[in-house]
Amino acid sequence: MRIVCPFCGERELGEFTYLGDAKPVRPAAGASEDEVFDYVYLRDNVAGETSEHWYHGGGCRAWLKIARNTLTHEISSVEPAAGVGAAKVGA
Amino acid sequence: MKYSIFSLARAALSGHKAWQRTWRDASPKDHYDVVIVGGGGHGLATAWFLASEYGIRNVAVLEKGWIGSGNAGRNTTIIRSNYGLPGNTGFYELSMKLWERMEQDLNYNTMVSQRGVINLYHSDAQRDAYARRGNTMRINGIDAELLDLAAVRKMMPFLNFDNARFPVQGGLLQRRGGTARHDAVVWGYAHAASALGVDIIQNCEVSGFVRDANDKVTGVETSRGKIGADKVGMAVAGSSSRVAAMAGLRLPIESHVLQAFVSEAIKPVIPNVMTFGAGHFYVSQSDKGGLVFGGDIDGYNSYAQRGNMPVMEDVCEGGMALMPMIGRVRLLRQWGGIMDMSMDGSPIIDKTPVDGLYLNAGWCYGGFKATPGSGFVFAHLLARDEPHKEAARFRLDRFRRGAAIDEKGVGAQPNLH
Amino acid sequence: MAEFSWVSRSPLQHALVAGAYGARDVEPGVSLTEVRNFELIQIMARRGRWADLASAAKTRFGVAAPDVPKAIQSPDAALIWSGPDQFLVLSKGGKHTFAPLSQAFSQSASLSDQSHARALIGVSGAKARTMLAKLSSIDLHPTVFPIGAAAATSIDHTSVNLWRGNDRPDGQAVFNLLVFATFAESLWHTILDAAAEYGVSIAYAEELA
Amino acid sequence: MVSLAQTHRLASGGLIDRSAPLNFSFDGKILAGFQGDTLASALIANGVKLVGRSFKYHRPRGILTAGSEEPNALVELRTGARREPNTKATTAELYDGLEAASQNRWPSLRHDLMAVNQLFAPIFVAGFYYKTFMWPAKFWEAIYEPAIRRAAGLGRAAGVADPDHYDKAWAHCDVLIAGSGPAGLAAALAAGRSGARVILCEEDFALGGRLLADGGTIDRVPAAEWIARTLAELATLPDVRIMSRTTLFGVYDGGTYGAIERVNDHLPSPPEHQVRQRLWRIVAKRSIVAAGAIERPVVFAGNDTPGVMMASAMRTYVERYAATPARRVALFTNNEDGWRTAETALRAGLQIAAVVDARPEVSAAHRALAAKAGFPVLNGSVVGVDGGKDGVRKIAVSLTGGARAEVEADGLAVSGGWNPAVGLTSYHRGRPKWQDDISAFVPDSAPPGMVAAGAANGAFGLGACLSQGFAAGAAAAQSAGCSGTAGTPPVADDEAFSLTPLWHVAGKGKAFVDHQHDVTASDIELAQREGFESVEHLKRYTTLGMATDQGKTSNVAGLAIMAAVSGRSIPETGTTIYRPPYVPVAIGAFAGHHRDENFHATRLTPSHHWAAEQGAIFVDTGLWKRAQWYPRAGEKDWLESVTREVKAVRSGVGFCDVSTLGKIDVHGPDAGAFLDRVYINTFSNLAVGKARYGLMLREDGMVYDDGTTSRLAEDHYFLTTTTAKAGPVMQHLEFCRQVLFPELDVQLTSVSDQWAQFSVAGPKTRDLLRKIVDPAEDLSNEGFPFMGAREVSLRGGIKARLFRISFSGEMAFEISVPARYGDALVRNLMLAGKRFGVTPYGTEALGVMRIEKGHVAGPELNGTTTAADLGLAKMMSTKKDFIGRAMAGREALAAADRQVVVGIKPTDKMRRLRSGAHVIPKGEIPGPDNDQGYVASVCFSPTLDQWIGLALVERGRERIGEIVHAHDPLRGEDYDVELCNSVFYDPDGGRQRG
Repeated sequence: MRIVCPFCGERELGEFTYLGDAKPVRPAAGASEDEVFDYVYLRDNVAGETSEHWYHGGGCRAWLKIARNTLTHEISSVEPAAGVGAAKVGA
Repeated sequence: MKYSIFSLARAALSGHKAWQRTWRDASPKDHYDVVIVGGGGHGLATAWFLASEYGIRNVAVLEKGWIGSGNAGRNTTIIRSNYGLPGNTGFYELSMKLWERMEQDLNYNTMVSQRGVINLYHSDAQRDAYARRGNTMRINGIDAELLDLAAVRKMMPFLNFDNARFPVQGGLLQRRGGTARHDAVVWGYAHAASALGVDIIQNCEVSGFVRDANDKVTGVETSRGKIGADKVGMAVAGSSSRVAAMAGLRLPIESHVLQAFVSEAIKPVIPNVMTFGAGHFYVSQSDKGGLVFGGDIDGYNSYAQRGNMPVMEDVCEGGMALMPMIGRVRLLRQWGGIMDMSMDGSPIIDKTPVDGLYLNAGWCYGGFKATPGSGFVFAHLLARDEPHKEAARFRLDRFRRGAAIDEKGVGAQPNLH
Repeated sequence: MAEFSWVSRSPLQHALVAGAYGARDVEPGVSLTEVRNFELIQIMARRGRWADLASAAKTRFGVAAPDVPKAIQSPDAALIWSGPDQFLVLSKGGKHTFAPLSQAFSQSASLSDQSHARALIGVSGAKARTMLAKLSSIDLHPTVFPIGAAAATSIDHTSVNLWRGNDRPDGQAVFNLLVFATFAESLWHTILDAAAEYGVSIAYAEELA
Repeated sequence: MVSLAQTHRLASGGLIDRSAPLNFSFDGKILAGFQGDTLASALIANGVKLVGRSFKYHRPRGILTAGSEEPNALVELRTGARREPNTKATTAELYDGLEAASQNRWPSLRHDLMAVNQLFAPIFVAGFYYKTFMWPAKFWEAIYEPAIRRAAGLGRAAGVADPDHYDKAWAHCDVLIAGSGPAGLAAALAAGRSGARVILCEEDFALGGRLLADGGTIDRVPAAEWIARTLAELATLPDVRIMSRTTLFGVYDGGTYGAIERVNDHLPSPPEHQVRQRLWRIVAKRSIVAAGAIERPVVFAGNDTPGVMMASAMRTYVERYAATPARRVALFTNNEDGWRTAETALRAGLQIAAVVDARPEVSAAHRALAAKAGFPVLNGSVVGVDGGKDGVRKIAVSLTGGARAEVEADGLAVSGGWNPAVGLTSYHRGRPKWQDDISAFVPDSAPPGMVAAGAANGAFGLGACLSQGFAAGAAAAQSAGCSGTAGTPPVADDEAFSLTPLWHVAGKGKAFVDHQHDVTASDIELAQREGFESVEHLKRYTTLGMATDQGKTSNVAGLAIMAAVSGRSIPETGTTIYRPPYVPVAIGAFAGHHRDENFHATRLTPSHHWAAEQGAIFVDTGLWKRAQWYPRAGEKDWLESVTREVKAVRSGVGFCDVSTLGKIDVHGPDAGAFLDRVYINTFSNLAVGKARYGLMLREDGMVYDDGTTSRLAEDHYFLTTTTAKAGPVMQHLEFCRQVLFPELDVQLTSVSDQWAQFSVAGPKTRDLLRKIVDPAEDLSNEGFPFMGAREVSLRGGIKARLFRISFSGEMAFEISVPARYGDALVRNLMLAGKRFGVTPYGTEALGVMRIEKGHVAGPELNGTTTAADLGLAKMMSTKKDFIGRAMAGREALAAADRQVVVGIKPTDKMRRLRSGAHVIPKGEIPGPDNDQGYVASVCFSPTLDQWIGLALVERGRERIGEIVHAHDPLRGEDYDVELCNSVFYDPDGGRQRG
């Protein structure tokens, strides 16, 4: 697999680490145990197009949100996580 | 026809024209007491135990392709019961005991070979962790031995003892562990279950669940029509989330790709099953002579049934680091299976919140060794509506309760289990 | 009371043996040069402060701060992109040490001194690309990785910063590698193994290439 | 050099170098060949027919093919540690001194006693073993299986470490081409002229593919000349790279391809500093599979007799190697192409016994050829072969209409048509599609970016190969973004190709489908009868196509026979899934450099070389080498050294390199708020100049990591992690920063390698440090209290950071200096501490002191313990959200009977403890129901003069003082231990605060 890092360009799979489904959002402070349980444990586990967190740890150390097809491994989009490039926020 | 050397010799006289189908080619009936979705090892074993142990013979096993086409026929054929945590230890030993009588139970030679499984250790910390685990095994009546370096060297003189990055220090040995011929397990259960009246229906893909007014599952929609059932059991490793979603369920499972490899056949060099403790590599040698080996999952969600080169290289690096004698042995085939990785690395065998629907899932990459045990306890659950005592911790609500069975201690991240 | 001497020791001091290595019957195809005793400061822009940082950098270095994978040469430093919102300042001879740079960027960035965290190796020679192809998954073809191109990448599963410096006078490309200090000796041996078949000449230098 | 007669070598011709004669040996017999031979061609030139024995029946086998599809002619190549089993003689390049031996026979190839298996052949049908060997149960491992294992397998591996080296490399291109036949070369021309970066891989050592044997006319010149011209032109293109001896074996995601280059396999051993083979990872924008096609056999009785050979292979041996597999050749074909072998044989002056053509019509031209040359053309099929280990003697033919004929011949060339090499195009689980006019599967749904061209795409004519290859090359270059012009394509005429499908000729005797695995046509029928109807079941039940040739000659024939038996069409029957690698690849090549000491990288601490000078024993901790202890002369074992080190620290002063801890700069205005969210305790209220112990959880509520974090400035914290978790924690914190809390203004940088950090511990620590620290610095308890952290100046002018923290429980500081001064620091500590008896200590002493002090470490932080289990529940803030907070409250994690950390000591003070023992209530028989915990960490405590430990025990903290049983059946030990407070040493902490 090759991933086009939005910062580094196309790189090989070995530079990246997979975390998992990017759809679940961490509940806000004070959320119920049930909500957090859902976030931590339950997965859609989609066979097809899915959105995932990957880490370019072997490169620029950016966390990325990647749309990828789990049936074909084809990647349709790669974008930085919300907090990457924060230096240009509001600029 | 009963299988034996005598029937084989008799058949030879007539040019083997007398042999019949190993299992009946059944067409679906309108209704069964139990429908098992999934014609892999677990599904077929469940059917056989339902018929043989619980007297429930009006059973169908539905398989979307050909039986054994999933992980049952893609694994590295290892059997063992060397687990360390309550829940796993007893269950896998139950399974091991069933392996030990399988061939006689089924009248089918599944080549269960108790050649020993050794987990090598390379540090004091690893030794201590294995000591803890081995003692758990012994306390549960399971055989385990902690070998020191000299004993390992004697048993496997071909390992790299002299210039290894992480020298072997010893190993945890379970002599009763070993291998079995994976396809034969599928065919053996199919053969035996079919003989007891179980319908094995291939090319029959489940597309939905039939629900009654109370939302109870009363059957399945399939590519071969609607099939009614009092109870439906899911044993669809690699498709657990997809099938569960048809019933509106989300599971604590992610599906990952695990690669496996086999080398060209060579004369026997590896006597047992070995796990490298300083890298991702485990190996045994098949009776045919191929080195059957594997390592870690690729690490990303996948239903593609194929992996990528980094893991392939990682596995071979582990192999070469452990035993540089395999350098000139050639890798012959590489393939991938879909592993339903649960959030704690241990399986789920339980009723689901949907009445009439039962779940057997989340085997990670340990499903093969569990085959008979899984079938046994799942049959128990389906027959009695309560978990078998050796599966009592494999409940679906354990994640919510905080009662995870996490052998690796890595938490709710499936690709680390 | 005797004063203590504080001799700086490169992480490659033990492993690096200047001279020839590997195949001897050929003109050395790879030349390896370790540069010792440099200053290396990591500068990470704070939230919303890239513009401030860029302007402070312009003031300080006379060149633009890199915000794409490039190494930008100022008269007395190299600014090497190291990730989104961040770059490394590589210099010699105390021109850009941690304290004054901290002052210069106090409003716009967080700084970490990495001077001792890395070893710096220059790779050149007719077989440099061929040898690096064994270590790096990056495409180093001249059209893809021209002078000034930089990459945050990995060698042997270890993070490195790799950039292309100015060509040698003989026209040979020069690739610079910043490797982690604690991995340096191990990586050095890996590089030597990869290069041995081409013949290697090894040296160290006090000056940046 | 001894001149040896090559009885089956033509006097002239071929692409061998007659000026470079070579000697080699087969089964000990010295034979001769030439540079440019393969082992197979040289064996043929020497008249050798019997080369191997089959897997199951040990039938004598010869050479069937001339390529990597060879199922029969497998040898053990080389000797000793370099012995390579199962090497295909058909691809092994001959070199001077080559040694090869036949395999899977005993005692010799000619007299193989294992051939007795043939007597049992009626029983040894497909799957026979599933039906027997079940009783008595114990006999399987003891008797049956060992016998089966010994009989199975093929060649013998060396059994000792591979002495050769391998490496791996990356390559990048626009257009990757597999195969250097007409299609591949044309593709390279078009792509290269268009300006593309091109890589062409050819598994052979010579370029040209089938042109090397079959010749032809291209652009009105002979093929050989066209090849030379083409290569010359390609050499002028700057970015065209031709890699011979390189097989493209797999295709992976994102246009990544695997290739194996046999760099030095054509030499007895690799030259110094060179590798044997190199694994290539090739990244290509587009790829063209021009890998040709494989001629397929016809299955008939006796088709495995040595001397039966694929027709195209026979041409290859005659034309390319000037070696004659037979002197009187019979040809059996069902297609036009097969006839070329007759033409070749005639040209080479061989006799043609007969051509057996299964088609209803034979062209007038061929009839004229037969008439002119004087051999019969028989309409019909071969039904039997009379012969044995010395080769073919006679063949039996069933003529159309039912009559039979016999033909005397010493060789039989067979052509059943051609199968495109669809492997590479099918590795992404795409299934090839059936093409009726050639009766073969052709590529379909290839991986993204890949196309097939030429014979690999079902285009068998030379003209079609060239035009398809050229068009594919031009198109690939275009779609890869190259804008140059491809110029004029090479042209040639197409030969006629007419074929009547023929898979299996019924007859008496074994007819082999998969030669190597001894799978016969009747095995396939049996599998069908027993319900193994899916092709995948067929493969698994009979082992069809699973041998080292990966079914290249057998798969399609097998499923065609199956289709016939089941009454389905071939496309309905379908193919099995194609699996990489395309050819078997040495495992060593996949490992490359990463073996032995280079398996993984090694990390060295700043004091490593100093410690080595001291004779330290090192231990592997992750990738690190750490000093475990420093033995001194006269010490009899590690325990004595470690005990000395501990005592020295507790009574004087010692130091230990702790640089391996992960170190992270946490910068920014929101650094404190950030840490509050990742630690269970609060850091935003930590004063500048202070350190605090912190505990992190995973989101599931379990303890993740711990460490000390100091506040060095208002907006700068210096965070430390455990050695083991340095990398994962950095990744986790970046996740928190970039994904979970993007609103925070915080920056993270690993500074693990920037700082050399040493723990200096013991009552004389201050005395020592005062020697080395600038006298102006106040190190008194008031001036630098416990948990203080700040920068200080050292004598001699450098700056250091001091942290007054203690893992040992002693008065201690951690001192850190920029890493290049680490070596100097350790030497200066020795100098400064000389008069105080300063003692370097290793990780063992460190571990002893932390157990004495009751600090938890790796064995307790094992990923399944909660803060409460570790006795750290009070650290959990109730005033803020933090990672893991919600899940930590779940019922099972709050259960009263959880196993918690507690101290243990043996009731017998002389008794040694061992980690991994289990805790059972005293007086009870151990069992799953009373297994209450386990011993996690133990040490001999010099301070208490006995072994002590930390254990995780159910309700442990409520049971202090209880005597329990330590049960260790693995090591045959059982003894009583007392549960006690986990802090064995200085429980109120006076020493570390002093």
